[in-house]
Amino acid sequence: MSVFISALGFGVVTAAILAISAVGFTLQFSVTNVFNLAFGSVMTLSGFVAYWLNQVGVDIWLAMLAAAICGGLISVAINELLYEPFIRHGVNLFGMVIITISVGLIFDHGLQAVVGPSFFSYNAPAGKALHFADFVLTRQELAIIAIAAALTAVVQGALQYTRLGKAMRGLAVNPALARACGVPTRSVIALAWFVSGALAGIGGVALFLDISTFTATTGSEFLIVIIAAAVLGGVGSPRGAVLGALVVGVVTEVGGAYWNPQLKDVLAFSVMIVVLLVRPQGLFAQLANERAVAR
Amino acid sequence: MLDGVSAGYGGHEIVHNVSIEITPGRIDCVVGPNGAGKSTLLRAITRDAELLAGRIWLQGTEISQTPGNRLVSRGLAWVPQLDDVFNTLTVRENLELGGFLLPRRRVAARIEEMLELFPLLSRLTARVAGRLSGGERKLLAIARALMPSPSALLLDEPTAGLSPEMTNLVLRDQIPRLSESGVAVLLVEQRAIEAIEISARVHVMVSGAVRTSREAQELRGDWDELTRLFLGEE
Amino acid sequence: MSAGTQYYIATILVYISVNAIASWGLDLQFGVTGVLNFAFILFQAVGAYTAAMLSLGPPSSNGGFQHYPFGVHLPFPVPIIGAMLVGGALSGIVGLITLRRLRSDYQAMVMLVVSVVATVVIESVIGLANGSAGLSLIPNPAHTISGVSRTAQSWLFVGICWLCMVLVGVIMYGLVYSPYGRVLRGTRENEAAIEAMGRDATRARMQVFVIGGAFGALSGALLAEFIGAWAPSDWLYPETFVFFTAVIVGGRGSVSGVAIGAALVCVGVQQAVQYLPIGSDPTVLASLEWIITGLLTMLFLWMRPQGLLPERRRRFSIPELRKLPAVGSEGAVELDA
Amino acid sequence: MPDVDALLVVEEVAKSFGGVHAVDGASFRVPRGSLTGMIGPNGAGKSTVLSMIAGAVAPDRGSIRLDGQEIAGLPSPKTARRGVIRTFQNASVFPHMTVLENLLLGVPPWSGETVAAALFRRHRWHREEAQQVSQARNLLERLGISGMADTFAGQLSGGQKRLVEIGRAMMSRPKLLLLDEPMAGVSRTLAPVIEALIADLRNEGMTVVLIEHELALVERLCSPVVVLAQGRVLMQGEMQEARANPEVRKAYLVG
Repeated sequence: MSVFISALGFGVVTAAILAISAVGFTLQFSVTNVFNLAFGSVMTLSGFVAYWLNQVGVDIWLAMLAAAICGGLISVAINELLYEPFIRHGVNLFGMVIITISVGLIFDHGLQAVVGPSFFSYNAPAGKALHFADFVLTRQELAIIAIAAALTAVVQGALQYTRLGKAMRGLAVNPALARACGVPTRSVIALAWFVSGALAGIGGVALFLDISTFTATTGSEFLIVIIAAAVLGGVGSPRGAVLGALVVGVVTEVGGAYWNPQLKDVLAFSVMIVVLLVRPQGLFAQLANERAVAR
Repeated sequence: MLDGVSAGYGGHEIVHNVSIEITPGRIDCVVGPNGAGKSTLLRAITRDAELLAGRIWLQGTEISQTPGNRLVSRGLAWVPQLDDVFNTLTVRENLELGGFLLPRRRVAARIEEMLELFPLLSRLTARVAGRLSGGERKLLAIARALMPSPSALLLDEPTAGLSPEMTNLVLRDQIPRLSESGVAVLLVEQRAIEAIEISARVHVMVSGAVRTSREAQELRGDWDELTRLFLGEE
Repeated sequence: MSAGTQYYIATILVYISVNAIASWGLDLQFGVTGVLNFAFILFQAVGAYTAAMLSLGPPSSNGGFQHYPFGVHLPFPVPIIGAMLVGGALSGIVGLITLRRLRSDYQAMVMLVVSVVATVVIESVIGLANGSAGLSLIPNPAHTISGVSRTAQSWLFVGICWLCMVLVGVIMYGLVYSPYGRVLRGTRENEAAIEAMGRDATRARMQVFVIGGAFGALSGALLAEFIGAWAPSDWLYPETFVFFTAVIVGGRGSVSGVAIGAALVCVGVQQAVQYLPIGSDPTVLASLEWIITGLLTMLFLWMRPQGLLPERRRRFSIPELRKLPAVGSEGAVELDA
Repeated sequence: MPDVDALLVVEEVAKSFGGVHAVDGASFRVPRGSLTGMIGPNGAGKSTVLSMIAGAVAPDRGSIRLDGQEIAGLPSPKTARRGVIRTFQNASVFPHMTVLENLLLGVPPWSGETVAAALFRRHRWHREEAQQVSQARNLLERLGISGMADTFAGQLSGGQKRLVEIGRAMMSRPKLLLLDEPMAGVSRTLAPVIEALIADLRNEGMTVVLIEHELALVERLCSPVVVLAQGRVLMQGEMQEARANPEVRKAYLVG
C-alpha cells in the first residue's frame, strides 16, 4: 500500500508540473492555432535563465519569477518575429509545425553550444520531508503543487471572469466575431503568447527542480508528455489540460512504480493513442467541429 | 450610406455599383434570388469582402477604410449569417463580449436592457450558446450586436436554416421592435415576402445589381412583379 | 591517395547513398503524396536492427554480451532484403492504425509519439535490442571477402550502397514519373477531387507508407552494416527532421532534387561544420549542425519553398511535330522527360 | 413519370447534420440522356443531394439506384468507378499539376496506375497514355484553352479552372455527370462558353444533373427540372410548369 501511496505522491507532483505546462501549451494553441513544438525549448531556456540567476545567489523562487517573465517575452518574440510573418507569408498549418520544430532545434542546440552537454542542478535545498499519513513530500514538492494549483486556478479564473479572459475565449472560438465586437485581436493574441510563455518558464523551473538534474534538451524531451496531457484533456481546453495532466501524472508514476519505471512514459502515450483512436476527431479542426455541431 | 459600391473577392467583381441609404428607426431590406450578391454586399461593408469601388458613410463619417475591429466603435454592428455567436461561451458572456467597448459599469445595465428587449433570452443567461436552438441563437446574435447601442445594424439572412416557427419569431416579432429603438437596420433576406412585410423600403437585387428600390407598401400584395424579377422573367 | 583519404571519401560516398535512399523514402510519402510522417526515422531503425539480427547470429555468439530475442547468421544480401520486408510490414501496421483511423492533422502527432515511444521501449526493455547500448559487431558484408585489402573492402561496400541507391532511384523515377505517380500527386493536391475521379486516396497513402518504410529500412540496414553498430541514440525522433529538411531543401516531389538535398543537408552540413574555425568540440559541432539544419528549413520555406530543384512540370510533346510521314501509326507521344 | 427510362432513381433519401434535416425524404428520377436541372432556394439541400449521389456523403436512409443498381452509401471512389462523376461548387483542380495532367486524371483508373505497372510495364502504359494525351489535347482545343496545356492549374482564372474541371470530368466519359453550380466564380466572358459546353454535352446524349441558381440559364438548358425546398422535392417537370406552379413561386419568395 505504501508503494502505491508514495507513487501517488510523485504522481501528483508530476501532474502539477504537467498542469502548469499543459495549460500554457493548450491556451496558446486554442487562441492562435499554431501547434508550437518549440514550447519545450522555451521551458528549457527560461529554466536556464533561472539557473544563471540562481548561480549568482538569487533565491530559486525569485528566479522562477524571472524565468516566467523571460519565457513570456521569448514566446511573444518568437511569434512576432517568426510565426506571424510565416503565416502571413502563406505557410499552412503543417508547414508551421515544421517551422516550430526548427525553432525548437535552434533554441535547444544554440543553448547546448553555449552550456555544453553537461548536467546542471539548481542550488536549492529540497527542504524537510513532510509526512502526511503515508505521503512523503518535501517542502519543495509541496511548493510546486501549491504553485500549480494557484496558477491553474488563476488562469482558469481569469479566462472565466475577466473581460480580457472572455475576449481570449471568444477569439479562440470565433475570431471574426471577436473582431466585430471590437476586440483588439493582435494584442489579445500577444497576451496569449505571453501567458503561455510565462507558464512555460514556471513549468520549466518546476520541472528542473523536480528532476534535480537537467540539460539543454530536457524541456523538449518533456514536451511529448505535455502534449499527451493536453491531447488527453482535449486540445484547446485549459480545464481539460489540468485533468489530462492529473491522469498522465498519476498513471505514469503509479504504473511506473509497479511496472518498469523506465516504461512509465509509454503508459502515458498508450493512453493517449487509445483515446485518439476512440475519438479520432482531429486536432486542428476541433474548434471548427464544435461550431459545425452547434449549428 | 452606400454610394456606388462594387465589391467581390480576389478582384472578381460580384456586386456592381450599388447605392443604398438607410435611416434610423427604419428597416431597409435587400431581397433577391440565390447568388445575387446580397451577402457579398454586406461583407464589403464589414471588410470581409473586397470593396472594389465606391464609398461607405456612416453618420457623416466615411468608413470605407476603417479596419474591421474599429467599425463597432464608429457605431456599426452586424450579425453574420453563420458563426454568429461564441459557441463555447454562455449567453451572458456573449453579451458581455458584445459590449467589449462599453465602459465597464455600463455593461451590466445594458445586458439588462437587452434581456428586456428579448425576454426569451432572460431565462437562458447561463446556457452555453452552442446549445441554444436556432432561433434563440439568432436572437442572441442580434442582442450581442446591439450591446454597444450601434447607430446601424446589418443583418445577413437572419432566418437561414430556421424552422418556420422560429422564422416567424425572429422576423415578425423581434426584428420590427429593433427599429423602434432608433437603430437603422439593413436586412438581407432570402424570404422576400416576410422581409418586405416588416420593412419600410425594399431593394431587389438580381445578378449583383439593384434592379429596383421601392417603398415596401408599393410592393406588398404585388407579388407577381416580384416573382418575375426573382425568377428572371423580364 | 593515402588509405586514410580513400577511407574518408568512401565514408562520404556511403553516407550520401544511404541518406539519399532514406530521403527518397520520405519524399515519396511527404513530398509526392503529402503524408506527414514524423516517425520516419523509426523505419530506418527497424531496418538497422533487423539487418543486425539477421547477420549477427544467435544472441549467444560473440560471447553472449548482447541481448536480443533471436538472431541468425545469413549471407549478404538476405539481411538487407529481410530488413526491407520487416520495415515495410511494420510501416503497413503503423499505417493501418494511423492512416485509416485518424484525420491527417492527428496523424502527424501520433507518428511523433510512436517514434518517441519506440525509443523508450527499446531503451528500457533490454531483451529487445540490447537497450541503450545498442547492437554492435554487426558484420559488414564487404569485410567477409578475404584476400583483398581493407581499402578495397571499403570500396566494395561503397559499390553495394551505390548499387542500392541506383536501384531505389530507378524505382523512384518509375513510380513518380508514371500514371501511378500522378495519382499520388493528385492525392496530395486535392483529396476530394482525386476520390471523385475514382481513386482511393487512403490506399495510395498506405502504399507509399509501406514502400517508403521499406526504403527507410534499407537505408538503416546499410548504415548499420557500415558503422557496425546501432543504438537508440542514432534514431532519436528529431533525426526524422533532418530528412524533412533534405526534402524541403532539395525540392518536394523532385527525385533528383531530393538526392541533392540529401547530399547537402545530411552529409554536406556535417562536413562543412568540420571546417569552420570554431574549434573541434564535438558538442558544439553537433549543435551547430542542428542549428544550420533548422535555419535551412526556415530559409527555404521562406525564400524557396519549392526547393533547389523544383518538382518537374510534366510536359507532353505535341504529336504533329513528331509524327513521321511514312510510319503513320497513332500519334507517337512520349514523356518529354 | 414511371414510363421514362430513368438512368438514376433517387427514392426517399434523407440526411441530417447535427439535428438539422438538410435533406428530408427527396425522390426524383433522372431520365437517360437528359440534362436535368436542380433548382430551389438557398439551403434547400441541392448540394447535399448531389454529394449523396456522388458518394461523398452517405445518406441516413433512402435508395439511390444507377441503372437499377443500388449505389447509396458507396464511397466516392467506388461511385466514380461506376461512372458517376461530379464537379464541385468551388472549381476543384489539382493546383500544382498542369492542365493536361489534370485532364489525364479524369481518365478512369487504368493499368498504368499500379505500382507494378509503373515499374515493369512502361511500354504498355506509355502507349495508352499517348492516346489519352492526344485525346486530352483535342479536348483542350475544343474548350479553347489548348495554349494552357502546360500551365499549372492553380494559376488559372476561376472560369478557366471550371473549364478544366468539366474537361476532366468529360475525359472519363461518365454515365452520369453531376455539375454543382458550374457558373460560380466564372467571369462574364467565360460564362457563355461554359453554357455552350454544357449544351453540347446534352446534345451529345450525356446524362447530366445541373445545380444552378440562375433560372434563365436553367430554362435555356434543362429539361426536366427538379425543384427542391427545405430538403424535399416540390415538383419534377418542365421549367414552364415550375414557373407556373404557385408552390414553387412561393418557395422562392419565402425562402
